[in-house]
Amino acid sequence: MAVMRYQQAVRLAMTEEMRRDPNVFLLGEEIAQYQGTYRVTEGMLQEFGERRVVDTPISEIGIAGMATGAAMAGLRPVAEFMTWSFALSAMDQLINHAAKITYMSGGRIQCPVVFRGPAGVGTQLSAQHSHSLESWFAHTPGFKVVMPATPADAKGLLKTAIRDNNPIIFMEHAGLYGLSGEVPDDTEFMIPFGQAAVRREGTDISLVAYSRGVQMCLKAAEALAKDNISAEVIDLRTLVPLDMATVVASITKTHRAVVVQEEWRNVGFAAELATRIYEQAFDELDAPVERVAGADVPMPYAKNLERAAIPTDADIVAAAKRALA
Amino acid sequence: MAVMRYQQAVRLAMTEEMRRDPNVFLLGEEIAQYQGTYRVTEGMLQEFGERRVVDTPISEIGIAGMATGAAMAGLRPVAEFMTWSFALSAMDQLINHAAKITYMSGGRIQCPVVFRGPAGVGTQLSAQHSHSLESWFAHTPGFKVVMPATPADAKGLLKTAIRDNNPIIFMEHAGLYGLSGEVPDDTEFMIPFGQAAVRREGTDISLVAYSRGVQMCLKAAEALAKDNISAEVIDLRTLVPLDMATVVASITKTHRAVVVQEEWRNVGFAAELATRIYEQAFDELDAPVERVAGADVPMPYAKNLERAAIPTDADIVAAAKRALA
Amino acid sequence: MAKTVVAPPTEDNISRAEMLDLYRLMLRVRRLEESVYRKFHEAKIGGYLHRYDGQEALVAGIVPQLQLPQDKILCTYRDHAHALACGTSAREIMAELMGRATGCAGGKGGSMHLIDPDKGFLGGDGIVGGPIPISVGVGYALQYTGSKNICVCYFGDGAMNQGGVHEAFNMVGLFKLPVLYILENNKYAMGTSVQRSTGQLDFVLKAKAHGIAGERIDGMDVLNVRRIAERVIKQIRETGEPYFLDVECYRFFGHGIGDDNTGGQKFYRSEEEVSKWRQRDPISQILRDLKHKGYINDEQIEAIEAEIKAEVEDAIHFAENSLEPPLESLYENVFSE
Amino acid sequence: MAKTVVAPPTEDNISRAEMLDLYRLMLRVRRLEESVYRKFHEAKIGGYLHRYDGQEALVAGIVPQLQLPQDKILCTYRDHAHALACGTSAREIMAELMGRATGCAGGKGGSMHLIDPDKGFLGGDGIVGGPIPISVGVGYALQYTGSKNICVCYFGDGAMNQGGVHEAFNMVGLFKLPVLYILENNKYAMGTSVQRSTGQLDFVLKAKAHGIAGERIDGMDVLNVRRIAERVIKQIRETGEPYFLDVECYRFFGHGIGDDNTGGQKFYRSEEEVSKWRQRDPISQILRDLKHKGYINDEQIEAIEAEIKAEVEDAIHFAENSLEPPLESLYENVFSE
Ligand SMILES: Cc1ncc(C[n+]2csc(CCOP(=O)(O)OP(=O)(O)O)c2C)c(N)n1
Ligand SMILES: Cc1ncc(C[n+]2csc(CCOP(=O)(O)OP(=O)(O)O)c2C)c(N)n1
Ligand SMILES: [Mg+2]
Ligand SMILES: [Mg+2]
Repeated sequence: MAVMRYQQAVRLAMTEEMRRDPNVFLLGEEIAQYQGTYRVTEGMLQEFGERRVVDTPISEIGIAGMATGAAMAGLRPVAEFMTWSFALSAMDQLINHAAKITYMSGGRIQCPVVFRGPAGVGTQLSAQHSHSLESWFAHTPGFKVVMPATPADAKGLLKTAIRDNNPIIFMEHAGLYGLSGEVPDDTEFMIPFGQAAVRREGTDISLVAYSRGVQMCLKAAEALAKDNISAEVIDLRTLVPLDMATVVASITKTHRAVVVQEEWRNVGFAAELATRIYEQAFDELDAPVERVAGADVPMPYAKNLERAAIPTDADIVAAAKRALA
Repeated sequence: MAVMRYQQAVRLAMTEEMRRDPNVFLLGEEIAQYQGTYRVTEGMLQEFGERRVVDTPISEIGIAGMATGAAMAGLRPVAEFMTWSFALSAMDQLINHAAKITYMSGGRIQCPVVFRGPAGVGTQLSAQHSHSLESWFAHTPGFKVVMPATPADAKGLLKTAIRDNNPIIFMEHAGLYGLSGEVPDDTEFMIPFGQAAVRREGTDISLVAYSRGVQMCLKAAEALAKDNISAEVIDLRTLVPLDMATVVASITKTHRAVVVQEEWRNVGFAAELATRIYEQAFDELDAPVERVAGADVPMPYAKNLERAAIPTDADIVAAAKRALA
Repeated sequence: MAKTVVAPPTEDNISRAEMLDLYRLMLRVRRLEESVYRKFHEAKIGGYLHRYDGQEALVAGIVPQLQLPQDKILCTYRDHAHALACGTSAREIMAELMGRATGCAGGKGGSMHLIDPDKGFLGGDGIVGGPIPISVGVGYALQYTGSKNICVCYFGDGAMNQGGVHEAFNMVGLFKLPVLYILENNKYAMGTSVQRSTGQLDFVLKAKAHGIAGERIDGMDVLNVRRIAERVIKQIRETGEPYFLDVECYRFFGHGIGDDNTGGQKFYRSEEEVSKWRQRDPISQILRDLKHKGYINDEQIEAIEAEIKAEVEDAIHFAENSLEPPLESLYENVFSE
Repeated sequence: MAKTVVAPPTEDNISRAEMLDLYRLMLRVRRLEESVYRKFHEAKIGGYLHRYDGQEALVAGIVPQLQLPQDKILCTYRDHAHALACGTSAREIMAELMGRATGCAGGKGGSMHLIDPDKGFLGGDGIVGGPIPISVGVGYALQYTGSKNICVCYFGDGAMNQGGVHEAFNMVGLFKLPVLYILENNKYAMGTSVQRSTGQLDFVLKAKAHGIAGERIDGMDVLNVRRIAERVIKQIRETGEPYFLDVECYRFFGHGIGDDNTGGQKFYRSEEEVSKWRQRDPISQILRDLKHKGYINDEQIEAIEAEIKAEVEDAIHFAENSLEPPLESLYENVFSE
């Protein structure tokens, strides 16, 4: 085990997979010579050369198409969006091409491509640079949607993603890049998709989240513990496929749930999660599922407004207390 | 009152508004000389001329940008997407520009633009031509999302949209274009946003839908009536703003609900609707909300598979019976 | 607009057998296309449906020269001809159009999404301009693996106005990838003539602006297309660099089944214009050449017609007697294993 | 790459007052920019932050010639200079950068989204290439209403690789709209030089490929920019047709606050290159001219510096003493009434 930052764990996963499989290559804006906007790909050009670490023009449609086409032709591209906000320009290639080619071809074409990059909010990047869009991608059949919450998961899930034969939406959280944690050295350390992790056991209420939301839930659970409330924290890890079994098992024990999502509340992933909980565990619930989510506004720049637009651990604590009231 | 088709009602709304307000103009692919792919704009070039009915190249980014820019500069554009599927190419302009400029400018810029066109499924157009994407747009703050289910509503809601000072997502259903109904002649006939319509009264269960889903619910209600089940059918009309008061009032009476959506089930609008019902009427519910939605697959071409992927009135009947079991 | 260089009638270094092959392939395309509207009106085919009549030389003059399946082909929704030329059987094509399990995409794709990767055919695409960004990746993969193979990417004049096409052109020009772009310049995008869709009509200049060399050629004469393609394909294999052909052609029918030579068309092109172009029908032209050279007689013509008629009828029979995909397959192929 | 036409030192028909105005405006931009990193490091400013140092001639040579607010301006996230040139006060700019209610966007926009519609300034845009599609509509509105006004749309060399730019150029070329495009060609998009981002380096050709005429000009000499802009603006007003200027310039600092002349930059440009360009600093150049003509003396120079220093300090004081937007305003302005 080595202790490293989330951002380093992402790099380690790519580096290991590129050493293992010569068909894996990287492409994106500023990932090679500039060493990555968030330094995620630092040193990779030096190790793997220009052919396998490809700087592209600022052409998100082209990047998405290049990655998809290369995957269709047998390579295993890992494409970086400098931030997921810029993927908005590439939606047609992502949705109509990457996500559908396997189905449209009746399974005759595989498309093993990973689209990755930072998402998330919190540093005053304002309205156009604060998307994560996981709700959109989870809505679209054909993608697996992966959102790691810890350094170890960043490594283990990304390795699984790179070896998967399908288009993967891999969303890192810029606000987690600096988070340190233990990461297995094992080059075969892989975390399977569709298996949620119970990050903290508890008996009174289930807090269900993913990505940075998990870290907020852990903080909230600490705070709740001081009030003698025992919260269980579930990290979904992948939104598609979704491990409802772990969620339902937890709620069968706690009978109460808070679902957490950073992005806009309306028609967000948390609504799907809540709905599935009702569909699969209605009789277990002693209170309505509480939903904690971002404000339905374009992200404001001003620090105080931004803070008000983003859910916090205090919001989760309050929601848990409502559910237990 | 004149009897006309849904598609004609859309045209009538545009025609009346263009006669009334010289700042209203149309743009899109094949809308002028070709008279519209679905003939929605038939005759409009002849009445209003090239300046106000503008044929564009096949440039969805350009169309969205042109409409948004013209609205920012004081006109009231109505832009057609030949089908909503093609709006995927224009997401950055729609989401990062049209939907956000008012907020980002602290309210100093208005953006009165209508994006309209056919959406929906059902005629074997296969995977790339079968989107409606209302769940995405409803997820994004800054848009009002309008989905008429009848000819009269097509007229009344579109007129309201054109006079609204905000970006409007106006989704017609290609499968409804041929539907006939009475449409008020009144050139001031406008249907306010955020007011659902009770299309049929009932006491046993609430069927909540929009767009073509409403027509399916009405058929389902007929069938249920034969089994002595009295279904209330609610047409949401606008997803943003959403009239939950009418929905909750209905459920307070019926204590059971089916929510209906044609598009992909996962993280779709129906999940939001179900979640809000639980949040606002948990104690009124005698059974879990039943969700009827499209299959989570890229739309297959084969007729039998396509049929299996799309929800039907029979599915609604079955869902209602489950809720009442 | 750049003036098309109509090639002088050079003596092509082409054998009788090759000429007959070109004729046969173009005729197979034509006869297959002629059957599909009929089947649509019988409600055996659904969705959108786009015919290639008039443009046959663009596939016949190019695809047979490729090294399939190592070379790769991408094209638009107007893709029946491309599939046939790549070697997909008429049976699999027709079955796909009818949404049968035996179709080349198992019935899941339909007319706009014919595909046959085993033949190097990476498929049609329903999105205008959609295949061009994909071609960057296909070209990159060919270069990455050090092969001398090329990607041929077809698209329409209307697609030149899609942003993704320009992003992709620039990347292909910058990375110097082995892609041959074939602009199927039939002068119209649905009802919009090129004069009404572009601010500047020289499409070759648009490619050059991104660093891709190219030329405009006549695409109604299959021998001309074949000759130029031969040179250009060789050049791409040698240099690894992209090339762009703006190929002048014409579609004899409406845009698609919804614009079936009736209403719509009247608004955007005249009967005269259509019949003028029909006089340059690529199939009649090569037939005339074949006759002129004494390479074919009436009996042989009839024999070829009969053979193709049988092929098309067999395909229809096969498709109509094939099963629909099983309902359980609805959720299959969303993901690969 | 197209060779830049460095204009011969013609005698500009320009008065002392006008020259002083150009100097003052450029210096105001420079001094304001110099203050913002400081404020960022004091945690008074957040988010992304991009300076215009070195590129001042591109706004000073153009914006003062416009008829604001009837003419309209669009630009990128590198927008402080544009706001100032349009007449937005330093106070409102600084307050916006600090996220205060008194900012030109009420604190909701921030550095990348300065805006001032009352001054004709339709705002900065955080999306590379984003303003160009918008310019089609602004240009169309100006034409629609029969005005003789124009839209000036600024963007970077990196934006030339965005598909939306090409869609928009084509539409503007086709519809012939009164838009002046200013390519702020500072040679780099973040760390990517133009040589590494485009398949073909003549940007004017890229505009021409869509039917927009243009030329490449030197943008380090404000008098040169001013002279060419004068002619071009007049021409657009008269003809109603678009024009494209590829303006050569250089940014003296890193791309933004995250590339603050330290780590990142070393990977993509040399100290020598930067210092070579700094010798052509547009502010030093005009100051030299002013001195040369005897239009300014040391005392006056100091007075101007003092005046600008006071303006910037006042702006900072104003901003720091302004209130944050009230929390209740979070949900305001999602929609207009
Ligand atoms: C992005 C997108 N916009 C619009 C359409 C609708 N559409 C289908 S084909 C077509 C015309 C394309 O013309 P062209 O590229 O010239 O090809 P052709 O049909 O002439 O072969 C249009 C507008 C689409 N499929 N995709
Ligand atoms: C669509 C999009 N992709 C990527 C980015 C990230 N980004 C911001 S500025 C920039 C470089 C732009 O360079 P250029 O257009 O030359 O403008 P300059 O910064 O030199 O003024 C990049 C890649 C973005 N904002 N938008
Ligand atoms: Mg065409
Ligand atoms: Mg630049």
